[in-house]
Amino acid sequence: MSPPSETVRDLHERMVRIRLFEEAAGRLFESNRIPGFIHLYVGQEAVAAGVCVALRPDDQISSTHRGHGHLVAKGGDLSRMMAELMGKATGYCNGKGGSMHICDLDLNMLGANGIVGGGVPIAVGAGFANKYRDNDTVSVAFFGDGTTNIGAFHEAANMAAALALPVLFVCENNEYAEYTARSRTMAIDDVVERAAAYGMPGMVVDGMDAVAVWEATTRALASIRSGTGPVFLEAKTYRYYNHHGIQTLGAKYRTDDEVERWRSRDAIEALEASMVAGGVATDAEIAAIRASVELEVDTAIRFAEESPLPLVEDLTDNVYTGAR
Amino acid sequence: MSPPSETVRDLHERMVRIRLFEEAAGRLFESNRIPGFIHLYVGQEAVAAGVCVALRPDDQISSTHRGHGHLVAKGGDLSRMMAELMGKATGYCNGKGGSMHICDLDLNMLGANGIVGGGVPIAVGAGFANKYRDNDTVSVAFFGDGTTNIGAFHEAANMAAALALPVLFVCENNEYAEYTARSRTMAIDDVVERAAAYGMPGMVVDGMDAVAVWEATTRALASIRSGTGPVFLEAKTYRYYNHHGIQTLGAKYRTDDEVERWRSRDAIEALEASMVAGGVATDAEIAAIRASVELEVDTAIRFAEESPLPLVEDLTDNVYTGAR
Amino acid sequence: MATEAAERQLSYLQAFNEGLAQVMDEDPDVFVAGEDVGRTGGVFHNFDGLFERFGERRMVDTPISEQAIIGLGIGAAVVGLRPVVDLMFMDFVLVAMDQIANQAAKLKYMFGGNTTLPLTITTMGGAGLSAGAQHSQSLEAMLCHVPGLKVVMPSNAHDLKGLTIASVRDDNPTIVVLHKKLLGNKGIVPEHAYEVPLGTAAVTRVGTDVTLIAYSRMAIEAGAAAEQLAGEGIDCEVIDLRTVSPIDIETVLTSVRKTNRVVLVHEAVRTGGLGAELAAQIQEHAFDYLDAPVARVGAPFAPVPFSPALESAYVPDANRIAAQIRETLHRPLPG
Amino acid sequence: MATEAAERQLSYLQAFNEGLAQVMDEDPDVFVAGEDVGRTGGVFHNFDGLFERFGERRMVDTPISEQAIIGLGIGAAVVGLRPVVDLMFMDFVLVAMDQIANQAAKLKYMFGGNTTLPLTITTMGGAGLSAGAQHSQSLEAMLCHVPGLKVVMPSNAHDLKGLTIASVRDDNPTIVVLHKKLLGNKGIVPEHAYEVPLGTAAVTRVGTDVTLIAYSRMAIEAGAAAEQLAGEGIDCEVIDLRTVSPIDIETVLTSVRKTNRVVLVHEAVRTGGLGAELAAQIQEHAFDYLDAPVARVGAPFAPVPFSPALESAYVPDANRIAAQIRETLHRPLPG
Ligand SMILES: Cc1ncc(C[n+]2csc(CCOP(=O)(O)OP(=O)(O)O)c2C)c(N)n1
Ligand SMILES: Cc1ncc(C[n+]2csc(CCOP(=O)(O)OP(=O)(O)O)c2C)c(N)n1
Ligand SMILES: [Mg+2]
Ligand SMILES: [Mg+2]
Repeated sequence: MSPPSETVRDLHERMVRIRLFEEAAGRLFESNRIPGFIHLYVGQEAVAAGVCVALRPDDQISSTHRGHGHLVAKGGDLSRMMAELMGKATGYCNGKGGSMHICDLDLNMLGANGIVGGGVPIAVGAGFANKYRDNDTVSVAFFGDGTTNIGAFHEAANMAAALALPVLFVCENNEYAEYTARSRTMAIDDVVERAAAYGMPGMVVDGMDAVAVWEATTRALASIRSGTGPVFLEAKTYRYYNHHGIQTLGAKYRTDDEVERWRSRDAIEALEASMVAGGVATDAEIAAIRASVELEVDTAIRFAEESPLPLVEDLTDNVYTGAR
Repeated sequence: MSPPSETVRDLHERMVRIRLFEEAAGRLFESNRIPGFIHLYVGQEAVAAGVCVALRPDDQISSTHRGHGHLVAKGGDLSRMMAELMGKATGYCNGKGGSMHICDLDLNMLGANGIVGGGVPIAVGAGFANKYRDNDTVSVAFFGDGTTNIGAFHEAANMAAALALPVLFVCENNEYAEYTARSRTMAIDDVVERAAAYGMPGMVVDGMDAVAVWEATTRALASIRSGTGPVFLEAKTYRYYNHHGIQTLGAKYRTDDEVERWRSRDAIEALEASMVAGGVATDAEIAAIRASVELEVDTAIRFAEESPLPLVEDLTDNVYTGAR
Repeated sequence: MATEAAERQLSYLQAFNEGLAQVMDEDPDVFVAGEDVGRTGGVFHNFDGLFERFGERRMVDTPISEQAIIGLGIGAAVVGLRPVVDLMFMDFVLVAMDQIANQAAKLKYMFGGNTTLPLTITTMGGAGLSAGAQHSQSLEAMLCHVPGLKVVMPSNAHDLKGLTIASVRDDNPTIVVLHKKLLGNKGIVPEHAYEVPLGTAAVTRVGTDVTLIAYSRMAIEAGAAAEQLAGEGIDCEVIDLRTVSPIDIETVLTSVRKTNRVVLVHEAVRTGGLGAELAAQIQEHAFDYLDAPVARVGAPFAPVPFSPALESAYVPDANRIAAQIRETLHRPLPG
Repeated sequence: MATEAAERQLSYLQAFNEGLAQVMDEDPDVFVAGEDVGRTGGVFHNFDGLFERFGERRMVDTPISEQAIIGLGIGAAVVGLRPVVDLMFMDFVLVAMDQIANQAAKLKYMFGGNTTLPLTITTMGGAGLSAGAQHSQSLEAMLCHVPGLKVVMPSNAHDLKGLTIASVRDDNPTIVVLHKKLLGNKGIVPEHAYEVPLGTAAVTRVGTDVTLIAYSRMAIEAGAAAEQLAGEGIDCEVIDLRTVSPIDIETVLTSVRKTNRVVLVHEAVRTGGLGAELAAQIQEHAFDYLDAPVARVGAPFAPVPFSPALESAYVPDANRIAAQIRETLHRPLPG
C-alpha cells in the first residue's frame, strides 16, 4: 500500500513544520525567551507525521512531555503554540499550561502531559467514548519506550484490550528514558513484546521512515475500526537533542557516534531524497515548502513575542467550570 | 524430580493445616466471632504448600488479602493467627492488623496486604536486599490473576527483571477477581503470557497438585539462585468459597457445576490418595495427621478466645519506631 | 409533591442507587465504570439493578486498575461524556492519586479553560467495620487541598441522593464519598430527581450555646451528642457540611457569630484534617466572636486499627463529642 | 572544630550530596535507588559523584516506576537495609501515594510493631522555575496528614545536610523535600556528619512584634520580609520549622506567647495546607495570647500556572508576607 503523492507531500510538510518549529523553539529556549523545561521532538518527526497523516480529523491523540511534534502533526497552529511556550495570554492554554500541557481540543489533541504515562489512560477514555458512541473514531496514545515501565501504561493498555476499545498505542522507542538506556530498564529486545501481554496485535516499524509509519498506521487503523480492539505499534526512532534542552553531542550517556549514525538516516532528508527521485517533488518545490514553513515559524515567533502576558487578575480563572 | 516421602508428608500436613484453619476461621466468621472481612484460601492449598515447602526458611514471601494460607504454609503459629483474626492482643499484630495484614517477620513472611498489588513491590524490595547482600536468598511474591492488571504488579515485575533480582512471582490463577471472570478483564488465555513482557521465564503448573507445584518451584528456585533473575510461575487453581466470606454454591458469577468440578479435583484428597497408593502414608496415618491438626486448631481457637483484647492505652503505640 | 411521596423512606444505599439511576435515565451520556459495578451490582450492592436496567454498555465492569479507571473517566469526559467511575474503597484513592490530583483536577486549568471535565468519582469511606488500616480511611483532607476537585460527604439518604444527582450534573470532577457504616440508614427521600446544591451546608439543629460542625457519619454522632447534652441544658447548633470542598463558610460563620463557640468533628485523623482548615478559617473570619478556642474532635495520629476494641476507641463518637463540648463550654469567657 | 572548617561554604545541593555521602560511608546498608540517580548523578546533579564513589551496587538506576521504587525501598527496609529512594519531583509522590501512605506509613502499625522501616524518600518540591502544574507542587500537607511518616523541608544548606543525615539514620519512613529553587544557595556547612534533629524548629530571628512561621524556601522569604519590616520599626520573630511532621509546636507556642501575633507562610495552596494545622493548634493552645487572628499566606486555590507572569503572582514572596504582617499588626487589640 503505497501512499499517493498528495499523502507523501503531506507527510513531508508536517515533518518540516515540526522540525523548523522545534529548532526555533530550541534556539528561543537557549536564549531564555522560552521559560521552563523543553523536550524537543527533533529526530522523531516521521512518527508523529506518519501517524497523524493516517488519522481522520475526528480521531483523538494524547501526548507526552515531548508533545510539540504531536500537536504540529495534528494540525496545530504554530503561533498559538509558540505563544504558549513563551507563557503568553494568546497561547493554546493562555499561558497556564506551557510546553508540557499544550493541547488543542478542537483538533482532538487531548494534551501533552508532564507525568510519564499520565496521558495513556486518557486516550483509553477517549477510545471508550468512541465505542460508546459507536462512531468508529479511533484514539491514539503516543508514549515513549521508558513509559512502558510505568503502571498507568500497563493498566491503560490492558483496559483497552479487555474492553476491546478502538485505541492505537504508539510507542516511540528512542532507546532512552532521560539518560538511561532502555536495555537497563527492561529485559526485552523490542518494546513490542509487551503487546502480547495484553493480547494485542503488535507491529514494529522504522520510525525514521514516514511512509512506513503511515502505512503501518493505516493498516492498524483499519484493524481497529473493524472493531477488534486495540493495536500496539512500536516505532524505532531517535531524538537528536538531549532529553531536555538543546545539547546534542558530548553527552556521557550516549556516544556521539550513535547520534551521528541516526542523524545520517534523517527522516526528512530521506523522504526528500525519495520524493525527488520518485518525481513527487522537485528540489525547488521542497525548498519552497521549507521557506514557507520558515516564514510561518517566523510569524509564530513574532506573534508570540508581541502577544501580551496573561493578566494576574486571571490567575485563578478556569480552575473550575462555572462558579465553584 | 520426584519429592522424597518426607517432602510429600510435609506438603500434605501444610495443606491440611491450611484447610482446617481456614474452615474453622470461616465458621467463626459466620458466627461473628471474627470481625471484619475474611478471604478464605480453601481450594488453593497446593499452591502455598507446594511453594513454601520448596523454600528455605530464610526465603521471604509477601502475600495478599487472601493471605492466611501463605502464613500457615510458611510455618505460622495457628494460635497467634487465630488471635489476630479475632483482634486479640496476643495476635501476630497485637490485633492492630487483622486478616489482611497478618505477618510473621521471624518466618520471613512479610505480610498479607489489603491493597491489590501492594505486596508485590515489597517482595521485589526484599529480593533487592538479597542480591545486595549476595546471600542467595530468594523472595516470593504471591498474587492473584486479577492482580496482574494493576500497575504496581507491572512495575514490580519489570523492576525485578531489569535489575535481575532473585524473585519468584507466583500467580495464583483462580480465574476470578472478586466476582469478575478473568476472561472479562484480560484478553489472554494464560496469565503466564505476561512473563515475556518482562523478559522473564514463565512456567505454568497445575495448582491443584502440590507435588507439581513443589517441583516447579524447586526448578524455578534453582534458576533464580543461579543469578539469572526472576521467574514467573502461574498456578491454575480455584477458591471454593466466595471472594469474601463463606458462601460456596449459589453464586451468580460462577456456576455450581464449575465449583463442583474443581472440588472433585481437591488437592488434599488427591494427594492423600496418591500417598496411600504409593505407600507414603496409611489411611490411619493420614487420619492421625488430620486429628492432630484439628487439635491444634482447637487449641488455637481456645487460645484466641481466652486472650485479652488489646488495651486502648496502646492505641497509638507502634505508629513510629522510637519517639516521634 | 404529594405527602405520601415526601414521606417515602429509603435507605442511604437505595437513595444513592435511585439518584444515580435517575441521572442515567435523563442523560444517555452518563455511564458507570469500576470493579464489579456491573453484573455484580457493586460489592456494597450500591449499583444493584443498574446492570439489568442499563445494560453492559452503561454499567462497565473493569479490570483492577484504579489509575486506568479514573483515566477512562477523564478521557471520556474530555470528549464529552459524563462518566461516573467508582473506587470501591476510599483508601484506593491513593492508588489513583496521580490521575485524580495531577490529571482530573488540573486539566481544565492547564488547558487554559479549553475543556470541561464532568467526571464523578464515587467511593466508600470511613471506619467502623473492622476493615483494617487500608479499608477504613477518611482521606478527604487530601482531596480538599487539591484545586479543581469538589468533594461531597453526605450523612443521610436525602442528601446523598440530592448530592449524587448534583455531582453527576456538575461539569467538574466531583468525588462522592459514601460512608460504609451508613448504608442501611433510612430517611425520607423524595422520588423525583432533586439536587442538593454542591457547596451548601445544612443547619440540622438550631441552638445557641455552641456550634457543632460535622459531615458524613460524624454528623449523626454530632446530632446524638447534641441530643444527649440537651438533657444537661446545653443547647447545640449542629451544622452538617454535606459538601467538604468547597466549604459553605457563610453558614458556618453565621452560626459561629451567634454561638461564639465551636466544636469540629470528623472521622479522619485530627492532624491535618479538614477540621484544621475550618478552625483556621473560623478564627480568621470570626476572631472577635470566639469565646473559646475552636475545638477539634478527630481520630488520633495512627492508622485505623483492626480490632474492634481499638477501633471503637479510635473513631469519635457522641460521647467523645459531648465531652469536648462540655470542655469548650466550661472555658470561662476571656476576661 | 577549627574555625575555617566551620566557615566552609557549600551550596544547598552540595550539602545534600555531602550528607548523603557521609551516611553511605558510615553504613554499608545505605543505598540509593531512583531514576537517573546513578550514572547520571541525578537530573538536578543532586547525586553527582556518588556513582563514581559507591558504584552501581549502591547507586541504583531504576525504570520509570515510582510505585516500585518506593516498594523496593519498603521491602529492602523491612528485611534490614537502610534505603534511600528518590522521586525526581515531589509531584510524583501522587503516582506512588499508595506505596507511601498505605504501605510504608502503616506497615509498622499494622504489623503490631514487628518491624522497623528505616526508609528515606528524597524529592524536589516547589515552584518558581516555570515547570508547570505537574512539576512545581508543594504537597507536604498530604504527607503530614499520614500517621507513620516524617517530613522535613529544609531552607538552607546547613539544615539540609543535618536533616538528611538524621533522616537516613532514623528508623521511620522519612521524606526529605528539597526545594528546586534553592539548589545554588550557599551557606556555612560543617564538614563532619552532624544531625539536625528531626522535629526541631529553629528561631532564625528573634523579635517581639509578631511570629513569622515558615519552612523550605518560604523561610528565606519570611526572613527577607522581616528584614524589610525592620526598617519600618516592626520587629519580627522568624521560625523556620525545618521539620513539618512532626511539628515542633513547643518552639512555636513559646514564640506566640511572647509576640501574640502570628503569620504562617508556605508555598503550598493555602486551603488545607500545613498552615491550617498550625493555625488550629496555635489557637487551641495559645488562645488567650492571641491579639489577632493567626494569618496564613499561601498559594491561591489553583494549580501552579506555567507563565512566569502568573507564577510570580502565585507563589508568595517577601512583599506579600510583609503586607500580611502589616495587616496582622494593625489590627487593634480586642477591647
Ligand atoms: C511519573 C513520572 N516519572 C518521571 C518523570 C520524569 N521524566 C520525564 S520524561 C522521562 C523519560 C521518559 O522516557 P520515554 O517514555 O522513553 O520518553 P522520551 O523522553 O524518550 O520521549 C522521565 C523519567 C515524569 N515526568 N513523570
Ligand atoms: C487497589 C485495590 N483495588 C481493589 C481492591 C478490592 N479487591 C480486593 S481482592 C480483589 C480481587 C483480587 O483478585 P485476584 O488478584 O485474582 O485475587 P483472588 O481474590 O482471586 O485471590 C479486589 C478487586 C483492593 N483491595 N485493592
Ligand atoms: Mg524514550
Ligand atoms: Mg483471582
